[in-house]
Amino acid sequence: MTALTHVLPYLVAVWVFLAGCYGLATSRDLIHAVGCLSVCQAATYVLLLAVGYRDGGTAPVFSDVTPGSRPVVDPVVQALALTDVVVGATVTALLLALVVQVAKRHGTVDPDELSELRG
Amino acid sequence: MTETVIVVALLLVAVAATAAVAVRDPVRQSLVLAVLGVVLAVLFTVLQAPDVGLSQLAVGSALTPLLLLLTVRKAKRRGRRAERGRSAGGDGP
Amino acid sequence: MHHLLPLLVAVPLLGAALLAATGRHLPRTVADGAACAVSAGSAALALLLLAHSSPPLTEWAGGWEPVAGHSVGILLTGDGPGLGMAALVCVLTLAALAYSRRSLDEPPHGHAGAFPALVLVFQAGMCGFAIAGDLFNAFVWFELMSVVAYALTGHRVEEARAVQGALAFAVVNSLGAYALLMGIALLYARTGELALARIGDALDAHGPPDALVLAGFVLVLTGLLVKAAAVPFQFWLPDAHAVAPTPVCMLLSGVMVELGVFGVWRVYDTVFSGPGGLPAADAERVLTVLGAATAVTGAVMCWHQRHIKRLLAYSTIAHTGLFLIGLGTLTPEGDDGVALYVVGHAGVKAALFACAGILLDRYGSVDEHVLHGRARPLRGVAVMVVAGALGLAGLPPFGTALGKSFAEEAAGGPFTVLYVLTSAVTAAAVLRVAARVFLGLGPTPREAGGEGAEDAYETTGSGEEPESGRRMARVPDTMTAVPALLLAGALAAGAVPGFGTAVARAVSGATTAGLVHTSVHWTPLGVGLGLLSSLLAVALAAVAVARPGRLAVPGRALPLRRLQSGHIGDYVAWLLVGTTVLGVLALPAVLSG
Amino acid sequence: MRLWLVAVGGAGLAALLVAACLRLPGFGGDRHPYGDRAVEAALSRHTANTVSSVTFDQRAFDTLGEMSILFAAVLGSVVLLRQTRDEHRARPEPAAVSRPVRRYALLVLPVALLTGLYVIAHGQVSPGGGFQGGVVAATALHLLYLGADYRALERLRPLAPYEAADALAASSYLVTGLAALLAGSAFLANTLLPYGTFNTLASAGTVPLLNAAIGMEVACAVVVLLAGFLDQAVEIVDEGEHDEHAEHDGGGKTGGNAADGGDHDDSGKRGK
Repeated sequence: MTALTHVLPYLVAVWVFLAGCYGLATSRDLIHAVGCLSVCQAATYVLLLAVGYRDGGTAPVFSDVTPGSRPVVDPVVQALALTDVVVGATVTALLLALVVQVAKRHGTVDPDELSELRG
Repeated sequence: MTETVIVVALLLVAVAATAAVAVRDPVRQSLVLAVLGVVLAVLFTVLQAPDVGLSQLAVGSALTPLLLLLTVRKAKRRGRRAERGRSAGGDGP
Repeated sequence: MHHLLPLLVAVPLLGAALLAATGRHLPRTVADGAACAVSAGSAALALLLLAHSSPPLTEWAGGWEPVAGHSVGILLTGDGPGLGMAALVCVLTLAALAYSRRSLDEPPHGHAGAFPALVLVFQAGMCGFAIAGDLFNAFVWFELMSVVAYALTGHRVEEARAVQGALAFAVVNSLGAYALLMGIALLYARTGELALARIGDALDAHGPPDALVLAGFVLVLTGLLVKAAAVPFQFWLPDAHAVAPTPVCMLLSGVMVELGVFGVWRVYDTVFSGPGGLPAADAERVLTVLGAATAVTGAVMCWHQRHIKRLLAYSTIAHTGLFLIGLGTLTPEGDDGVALYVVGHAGVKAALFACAGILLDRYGSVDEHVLHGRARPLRGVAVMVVAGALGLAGLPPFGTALGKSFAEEAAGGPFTVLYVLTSAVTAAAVLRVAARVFLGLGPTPREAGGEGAEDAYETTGSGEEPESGRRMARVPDTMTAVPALLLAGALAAGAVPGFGTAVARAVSGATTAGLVHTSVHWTPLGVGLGLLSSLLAVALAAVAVARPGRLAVPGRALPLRRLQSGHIGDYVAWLLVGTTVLGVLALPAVLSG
Repeated sequence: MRLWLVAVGGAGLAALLVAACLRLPGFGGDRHPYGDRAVEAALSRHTANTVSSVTFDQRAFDTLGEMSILFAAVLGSVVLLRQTRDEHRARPEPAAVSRPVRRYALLVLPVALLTGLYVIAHGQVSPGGGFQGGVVAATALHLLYLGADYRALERLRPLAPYEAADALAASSYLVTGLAALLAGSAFLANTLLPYGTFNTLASAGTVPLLNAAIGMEVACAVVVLLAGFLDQAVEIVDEGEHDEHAEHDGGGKTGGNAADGGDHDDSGKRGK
């Protein structure tokens, strides 16, 4: 492997995270902002799985691989990411439920027009 | 070989994520997010994480965009009265 | 005994699940009563475990006891501070549930069990976080308490402000949680472990800190400090606290924010305090600088509020800053002081929020100007607000005073001045409110509204709907009994001899394995400083009430107020700046290493 | 002002993270102490899918927390999306669905549902498990919306039982954990059942039980969540909304190309 591919996955995760943050900070639409937040979340999965990868490794499932015959990638990070993917979606749903109510009560989803809580 | 696939998948993820942020219209964004979900699922599978890939495929490409679209539908319907007379904030056809 | 540790989480969760399953068919009183019973049961369990927490209890969830020093399971740590926080959480949840029985509006049809169930899940999340000994597990409970808190904050969906505040809270805290998860991933990449103590060991084995350790530290701390509402991560807090239902405010301000501080202490102490972590000087710089900025910002903003709940929210920020400074001393005395301060503060602040809730339910407003002189009949509440304010100021023998005196002695020098001033200003703001609202002192403030830039950056307290759905003709007894008991608890924390020493022993049992015993008792200097800040508070409040024009110079604090723009994009931008500030403050650790 | 802050903060964070990335062990490295121990522990408990072993056995306490987040998010969304006093329901009229669409949907529905259940059931053996299968099964149910219409979906999906089942699934996970504690072991210890034969459905002790509880929890949770949003988008109206059957954006514009076809409903389907 070249030097670049040694860090590329991490750099991609960082890029995705920062892109999501940028989108969140400059968003003109709360629904779009929630979408950006889920982009940030995706970055954490990429980082976790990249950390757990092992060259030449196979999936840590021994239904058709004899244990010990091949190296396997780290199952722990996969378990962490797997549960978080589903849970992240429900958290997104909760945020969207709040956005729905904001749209109802304020008549807009543009954060620039929400000016009640100040000072 | 595997290495090339991983690099390509990673670059696709980076591009899709950037697009998902850059697309400002929430309807189009949710479609880009669906694409991002699929690309992520592919990446996870080549990273030998089929469990996570499956999860991501179900959630990222179906559930999240669907929720976003439903929210857009509700919000736009609601907001229309307020926005009448103005150009409909960036999501006009 | 240690097998019972997971029950602190399991019991409230089971109660919540059963409540949610049957909530449709239960009358409200039964649902509320059941929730109170579950909460009281877990409080008893927490206190029982706390009594047995020396030496610290450890439990491997799932029975995965370590083999040859390594385990694949999750470690739960039942030491003094952890179980102490858990007990505080349980007691305060019980208080909030008891208070909410009469204060909240009839729940929507078919959702009688939803609110108490959510509160119980909240309790479970906070208890889980308090006893977590595993970094990812801590993240899970952290996320759980955040998610429930968003839902509870936005509970009154009819109110425009409530949903907006809840959304800001949710976005900022979610982003903080993702930063925390990134930090966990980085630390896992370096060490290959998730248990806190193991990560610490592995970092030490790797050698002096480098950029990776720094990034891990910054990201993990970002998540925790967002929760603790340290400057510049604090913007979500006033927005959320001003709009959440009162019982939720009691929990948010009383323990959830403090759990962020606790998390900082736990993570620094077990992961980053070794030679492979962050040198003490750098950690000290990070915590004290942020703490001082937080205390000053909180105090200034607190003084300039007229929305009573928002005012209390800012005073929480100010006190969080004081906690961070105390921790930043990295001495056992500082830790003991902060632990006691947190206990006292929880009682006082929850009681004050409960009183604000009574005002809202009785008069339909929490605006200092609108309520001017209107609350004269509520004598009991007036006494409690004044007592709470003096508790904030640190008047002996409140628990806050004893804790504060220890923390400020440990911090020393200019920080002592900061401690005195911050607590005096926040207390003075509350006293000012009490004088105007309950006694009708001072000139009647003119109605503000539409007068230029100053008013545009002010959140008034009018236009809030009473949480009970209608204005109450008289205040139910439970609603006054709860704050009274909380205040009595805060008083007892300082007045009961031996309580302070017991807290100190619980803390030192965790940090120094019980080797160093500090005995916590009143010192002449501590009493003097406590009296000084109380006097200062009374004087400030008196001047503010008698001569409103003299102290209310709006222009000076305006730049600070403009920052609190209510705009989610701004809050996220400040979060990014905050990570950079954290990185810069901790940078010398890497450069010198 | 905000852009400046973002620029400063973003640049600082980027510098920090990139510096950290350069210090990370190279991608694909061979050092995974926890991972190696986890694989060993999984094999010792006859769990072919190591990830399931980590999720439902070794770190089952984490999963308890994740499940609670799910539970709380659903409960919270139900509370947040409730019908408030100033709103009323508008019954959507049944609408005609073209025959190929209906056939396709009704054909795919059982297949997708079965796939979901299969994925849940084989969690301890092959990739999959409660989290993934639950989402698949719940989303499959919403094909009904595509194939028939909203009212058919509502008839097949009375919400109350799903909400109750969601809570009961959470309780059963907890009760399984408590049973181990009562049996004299630790909370959530996998000691109740025999570990069975490696690579069969009845292997891995309590893992299949917890897996099933999670599958049910996730499926019910997703159904309830989608129902809440569909209700808001289709049924609940307040004074501020007018029936805009003639307007074509939002749902209407994207109806045809939504990724999974679940949200095909557009204004044509709504009555006045």
